Amino acid sequence: MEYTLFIVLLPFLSFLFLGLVGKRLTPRAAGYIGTVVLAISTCLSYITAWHYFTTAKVDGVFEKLTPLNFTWLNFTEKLHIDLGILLDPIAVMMLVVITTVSLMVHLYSVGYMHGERGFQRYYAFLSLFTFSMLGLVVATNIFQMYIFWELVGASSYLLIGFDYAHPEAVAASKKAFIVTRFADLGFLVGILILSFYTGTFDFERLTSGDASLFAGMEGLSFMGCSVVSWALALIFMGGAGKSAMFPLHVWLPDAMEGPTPVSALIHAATMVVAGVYLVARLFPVYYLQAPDVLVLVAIVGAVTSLYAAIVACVQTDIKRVLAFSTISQIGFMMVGLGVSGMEGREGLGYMASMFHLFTHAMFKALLFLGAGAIIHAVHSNEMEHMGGLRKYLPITHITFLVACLAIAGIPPFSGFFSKDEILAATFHFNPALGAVMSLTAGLTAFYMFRLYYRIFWNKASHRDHAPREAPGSMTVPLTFLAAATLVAGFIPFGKFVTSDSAEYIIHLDWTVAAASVAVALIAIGIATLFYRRESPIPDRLASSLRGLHAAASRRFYLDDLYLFVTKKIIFNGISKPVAWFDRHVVDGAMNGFATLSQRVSYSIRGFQSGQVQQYVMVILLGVLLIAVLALFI
Amino acid sequence: MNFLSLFVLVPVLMMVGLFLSKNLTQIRAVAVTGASLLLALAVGLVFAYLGERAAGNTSEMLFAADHVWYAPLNIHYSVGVDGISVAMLLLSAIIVFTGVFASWKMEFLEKEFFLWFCLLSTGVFGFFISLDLFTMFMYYEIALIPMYLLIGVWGSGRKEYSAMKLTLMLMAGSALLLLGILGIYYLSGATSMNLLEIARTGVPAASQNWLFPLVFVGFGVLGALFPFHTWSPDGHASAPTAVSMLHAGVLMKLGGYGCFRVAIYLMPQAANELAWIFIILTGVSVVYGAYSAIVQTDLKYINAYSSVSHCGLVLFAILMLNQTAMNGAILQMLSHGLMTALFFALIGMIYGRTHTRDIRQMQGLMKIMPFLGVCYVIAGLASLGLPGLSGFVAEMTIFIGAFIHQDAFHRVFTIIACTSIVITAVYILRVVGKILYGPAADHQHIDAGDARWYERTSTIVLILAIAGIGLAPLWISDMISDSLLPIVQNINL
Amino acid sequence: MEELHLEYYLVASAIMFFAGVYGFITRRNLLAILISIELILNSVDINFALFNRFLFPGQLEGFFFTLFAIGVSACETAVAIAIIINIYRNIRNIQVKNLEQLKD
Amino acid sequence: MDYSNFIYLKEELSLIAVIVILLLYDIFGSKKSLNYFQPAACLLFAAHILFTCCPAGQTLAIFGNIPPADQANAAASVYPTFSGMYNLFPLGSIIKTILSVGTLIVLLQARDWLEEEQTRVRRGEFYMITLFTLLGMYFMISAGNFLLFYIGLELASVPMATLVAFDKHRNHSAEAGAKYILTAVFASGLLLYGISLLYGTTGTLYFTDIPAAINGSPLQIMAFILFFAGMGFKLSLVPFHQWTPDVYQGAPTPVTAYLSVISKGAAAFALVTILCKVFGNITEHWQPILFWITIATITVANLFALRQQNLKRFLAYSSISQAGYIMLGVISASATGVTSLLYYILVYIFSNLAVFGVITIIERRSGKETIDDYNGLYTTNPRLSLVMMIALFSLAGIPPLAGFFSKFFVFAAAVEQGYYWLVFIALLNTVISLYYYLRLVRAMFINKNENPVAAIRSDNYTRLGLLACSAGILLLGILSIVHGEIYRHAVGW
Repeated sequence: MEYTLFIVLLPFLSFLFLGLVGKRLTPRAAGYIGTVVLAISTCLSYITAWHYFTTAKVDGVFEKLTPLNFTWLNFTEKLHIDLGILLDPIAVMMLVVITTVSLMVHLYSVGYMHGERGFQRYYAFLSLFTFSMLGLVVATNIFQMYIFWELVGASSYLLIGFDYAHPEAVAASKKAFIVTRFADLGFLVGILILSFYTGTFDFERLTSGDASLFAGMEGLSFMGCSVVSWALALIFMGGAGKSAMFPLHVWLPDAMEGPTPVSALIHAATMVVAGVYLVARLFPVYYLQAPDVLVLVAIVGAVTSLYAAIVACVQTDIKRVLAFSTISQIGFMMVGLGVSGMEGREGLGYMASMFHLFTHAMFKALLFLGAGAIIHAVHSNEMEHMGGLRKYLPITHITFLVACLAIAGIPPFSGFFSKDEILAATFHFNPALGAVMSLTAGLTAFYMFRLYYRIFWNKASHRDHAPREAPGSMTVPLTFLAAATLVAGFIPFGKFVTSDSAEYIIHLDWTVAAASVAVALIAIGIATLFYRRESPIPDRLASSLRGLHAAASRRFYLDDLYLFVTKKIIFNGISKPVAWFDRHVVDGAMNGFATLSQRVSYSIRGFQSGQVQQYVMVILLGVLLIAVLALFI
Repeated sequence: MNFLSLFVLVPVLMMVGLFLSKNLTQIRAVAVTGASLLLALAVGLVFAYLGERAAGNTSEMLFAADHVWYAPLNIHYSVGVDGISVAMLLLSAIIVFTGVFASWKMEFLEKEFFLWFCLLSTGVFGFFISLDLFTMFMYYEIALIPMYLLIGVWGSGRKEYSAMKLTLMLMAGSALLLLGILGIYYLSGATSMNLLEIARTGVPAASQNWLFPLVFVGFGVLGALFPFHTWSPDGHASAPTAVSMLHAGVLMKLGGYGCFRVAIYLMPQAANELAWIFIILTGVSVVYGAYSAIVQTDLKYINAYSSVSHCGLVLFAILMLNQTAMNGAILQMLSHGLMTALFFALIGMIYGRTHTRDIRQMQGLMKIMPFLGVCYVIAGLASLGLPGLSGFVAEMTIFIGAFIHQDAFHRVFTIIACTSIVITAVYILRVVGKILYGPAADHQHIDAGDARWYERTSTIVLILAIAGIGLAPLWISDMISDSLLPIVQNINL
Repeated sequence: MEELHLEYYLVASAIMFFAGVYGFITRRNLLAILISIELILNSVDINFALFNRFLFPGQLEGFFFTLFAIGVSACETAVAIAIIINIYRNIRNIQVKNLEQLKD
Repeated sequence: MDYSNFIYLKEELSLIAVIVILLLYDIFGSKKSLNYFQPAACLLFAAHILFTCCPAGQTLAIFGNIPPADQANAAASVYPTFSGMYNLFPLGSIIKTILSVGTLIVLLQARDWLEEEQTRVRRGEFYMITLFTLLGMYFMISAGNFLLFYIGLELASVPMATLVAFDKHRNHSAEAGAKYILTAVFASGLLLYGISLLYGTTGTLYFTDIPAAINGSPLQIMAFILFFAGMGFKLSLVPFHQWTPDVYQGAPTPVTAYLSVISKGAAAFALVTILCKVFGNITEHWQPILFWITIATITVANLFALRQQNLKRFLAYSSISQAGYIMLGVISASATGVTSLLYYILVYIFSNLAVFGVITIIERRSGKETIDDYNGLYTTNPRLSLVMMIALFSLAGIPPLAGFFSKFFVFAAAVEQGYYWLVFIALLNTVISLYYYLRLVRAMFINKNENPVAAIRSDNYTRLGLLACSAGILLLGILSIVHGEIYRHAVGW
């Protein structure tokens, strides 16, 4: 299956081509080149998926295939970075997801970005991102993953800051990069620890369940936790950063300053699930070596999920709502992984999490692209500038509704199936946690429909001209993704992707399913009541819960805290004193030597008095001094 | 004649040529020819070296030649290269080449500028091919002194002050070094000043304890070792473009190379015993430089402090005393040399157009000079360690190598050094955001054009080198790594 | 009659030496200073003659040295006086305090 | 008495012949023929140098009457003649040649000054007095007895006073002359007192006989100290140095040049001869004294030099500190030490004379002699500035100029003897000295001046002198043969 190389390589070539000669091409040509190349890549990954899932099963278990692997850099005798391609169920699934969403976004962008300055550059960056993301998922070892992890971060930085004349976009891209970079520091240190003791970066060896690899770490602990837990927790920190887990999520809402298709690609479907993918990739290690870290993963996931859902309820920028919704949904996936076991039915959470990742990618991309179509039509992100759009944007409206229903967890839309499995696994793990997640699911339904109603129903705001439906290049992806959202739930996902690579038959847990559907319906009902028409209830509610509302609007002051830490503590509290210290103390000392010599030089000028008698006197005293020293000491 | 000596001879011939040339065209012709020749030589050397190694030549130094020079003191003119010197020669040749193009448009005294420039190159190349302590030291000083005039005459800002400070601090360092070298030679009882010979005889352990700090600090001053780095911000800020490039790109590497070739190689016991002191200093350097860079407003100061941080990492890695970390150190020298040269080249070009280096007065340059803007972003990304560019390779090798030590002390400092990757991102992105992005405000800037062909040549060559190392690091990393073996063995004896 | 020991002479020559030094340092007139210097030189001459006479009576080295030293000191004085005359011509004064223009 | 002994006085006799010829020429030459006096004098003196240093003459002088059995020994050691009064040794011939070459350069540089109205009539005197002092130095160097030594010393210093006061109508010249003669006589008084004590305790004045009688008694140490004070005066070591700046400033510049290099070089060599040959038994007594004197000399001189404005005064302090470095060679008192000492003197002569040559010509043509007057000199007089710069760099010890090598060798010699602290302090002082040398470089190359010294066309004599100096500075280091040749003769000495 060596041809999988081209899945990864083609976008890179497209990046190089567009990056180097893009300026000479017309925007249209550049867009087509990017899209066509990606289409080839997508086809290849579909072929790969078909090929893999039909042939790679040995004894009921999907094998890990490594069609390509070569040494890229040697560190020590044991440690070396390889670059290669590892195919296993999750990797193949990710290939499909990424290429699909990316292709949709490429296609969509032809219409959405039409006439933008730097169109060619935009496509170059998209290709770069796709390349990095694909490289990340097929990584054969943790360091290759880290390499592409960083590349993904950089291309995300470039894409968020695509409109570089726009200060908010620049600030957002910077924030995104630095926050994730900070998380990556944890990832890096985690890799350092893990690789030092296990002597390998290789995923296959790490996840083979071979306990002897970890023998070196046994008994070592630091601050009360075992070293392996530290390593895995730090690696998870990297994942949490990319996946916008609380409290490292602050960059994602701001990242909405980027072009909307970019948000769909990066901040909904692909990059943000990299953290989930990372945990899933190392799942056997987590499960076998540090179950305590898995609990941490679950808790972080739950907290994030709830927090983001609450904040999403009060946002007024539609992309922000979607951003928080993304954070919340990724929280679900993390919880799924955190509560999962390894073997057989225990592995429900893992399977569900991956399933949710898959379905979420489709419907969240759909939501973002839909939001893009809306913004394209009304030239604003704010809900108050919308309302009553259903008449003007029929296709967008229908597809958006499909996505909303999916994310709210209404059967038979795909979100229902995946989310329900996560809830089931969570209840199985810990009912309290399950309750929290159910509540979150309810909130999800509420804020999504709040969004839906305020965009498409409610009172129309004043407009100069009637909004128009988006062109075909934009509606085709919408339709395609809506269709995918409709059918994805019926894919027998457990056949393909499970924690132990063996087949898993999905059984719906009807109690959980019924409860969650009920909760979702109630939430939708409330949203309908509040927002279908203009209603005083939300405002009244907001004023009665003023504190909570204000806090939620300010995202519980987390951003302010970050701002305080960076501006006040790091910038003013550390950097400025350090710079001052350098100029005045360290450099001052160096200058001090010079000044001192000058001073001494001036202070002894009197000795050279010009009097010959004094000179003789000095000679004589010199002789006496030497004599005293030589004879008596 | 040994062909390594050509590395010294070519710059000398260039000087003669420059001396004879009559107008700007001839000066440029001589400079470009010479620099290209050097680059070709360096590339040829890489292939020749790899070929020899592939053919199974395992001697420590290849292409070695030895002539007695001052017999009474056993001073030889002896040259030879291993993988490390080959790498450094390649770096120097690239930077000299690009430096010539970066100084295409001098405003006055072109001939003298290139004369000094060539003298500096002579010193640099000579240093890297030398195996004899004396010639090594001689070339070291030859490389230092032209800086004074290059900065003093062609610089900007507080150039006299900076040039003087730089020269005096570096000379103070080299004073320590001289004592160290003499001490090493006489105390080792070796019969020549040849490095390999002295390494074989060994320096008595008791003497190592005071010689090691002398040599390490001596070279460390040039390697921007905290707290002896303060010449660097002022010096770089005042220096003309090509000089900043050459200085930060190659000259500062002399420090690192020397630390490792003389201090560590010849005095392994002391290195083992005293490394902790310098690990603290360099560890501080790494973070301290990065934090200082955050609040600077002058582009060159930012880059200078960033160099303090990155060069700190070089010395830090050297002190880890294992093969991986040292390999990382050499890679970091290469990588830092290339990208900091790129930075200084770009800063010079931007300054030439905007006439300011204050980041508060620039905005939206990406629109006005897209080529330079893109290159600046690439340099920035390389500097913050983006995979695919050279910085990543070097830093990762260093961190992996540093992590080999198991005790808490090394671990803590390794992690402290790791944090620099975040701080680096902060200051790089700050600058990029401030000067390149945003709307173009200043009308004077808007009229400035993009890069000219010679500027493009210079930046593209550097970017190619950075990406070359970043994308395919294996050959160079292995080349260096093999050559480190004897040194590491010497340490672990 | 008690014999005069070497020490007596040596003390006398030392006193002479220091008298010369004292004179050199305290006199204000260049000529007086020159005379003081002659005292110093002469004390040395005495020393040579003494050592030769008392300690190494068989030799002539010390005496010869004395003779040569006297000759040389005459030359020195001659040159010094020539210079002093020159100074006098220039500034009509030979006070040593006028020789303080070159300093610092 | 065997008159054939006189053949050993070949150098002295040839010099006397030159003096006599010049004397006769000056007295009896017609007015017209006297126009050629200077070229003739220079040529004659050059012939003298050739004669003394040509191999044939050398061989004749050394081997003329030595029995074949002793010849092998004699090539490298001392051969006493005139019953030990006069020592014949190759090293002496070398230093004499070195001093003569220096004197020739001084004569070349003095020519312009001597053509002046007031000095023109007395130029014959200048030549003869100068050559007489040189003759004195010859005797001082070759002396094997304190009497001859003393006479040589006085012959070298008393006429010097008349040279210092040569500008009869300049107050400063007279003042300097008076100061010089007064302190010189006082110092020779001390020296004589020392010699007398030495005679009193040993009973002999022959260098060969004294060591047997040296036992380190307090009186002998006192004798040594007094003697050393006298020599310290000639060498202008701290604290016997205070006459130096005043005299250097007041004296005519060529005389200052002569005083600062030739007279100092002869004294240094004579000192080391006596220290090794006469006081060789009590090394442990005089080495600590020299140690502290050296430190004091270098440091104090540097501190004073830092803020000098007058160039000649500045050079006076610089030459005091250079004397300190010469002392490093003296204190080592080994073969390498003496070699480095001689080599140092040689290089110092070339470097310092180059500086003085430039100063002389500029002072003569523009009357300017402070550092600030040199601002912007490069714009008008590039060649003079370049010569000045390489000379200053050579003095500061910057490679690849000869000064670097000579400094390195004296340091090496001192380190060989274990004087680490001494070398350390000396090295730190090189940094300070670099600062003040760079001040002058800065003035010439960097500082701007509205009204720089006008372009100067120097006469051919000066040019020749400067050319010789530059060639010496540039080549002496690289051509190791000079050093090797000195060493060969110094080994057995």
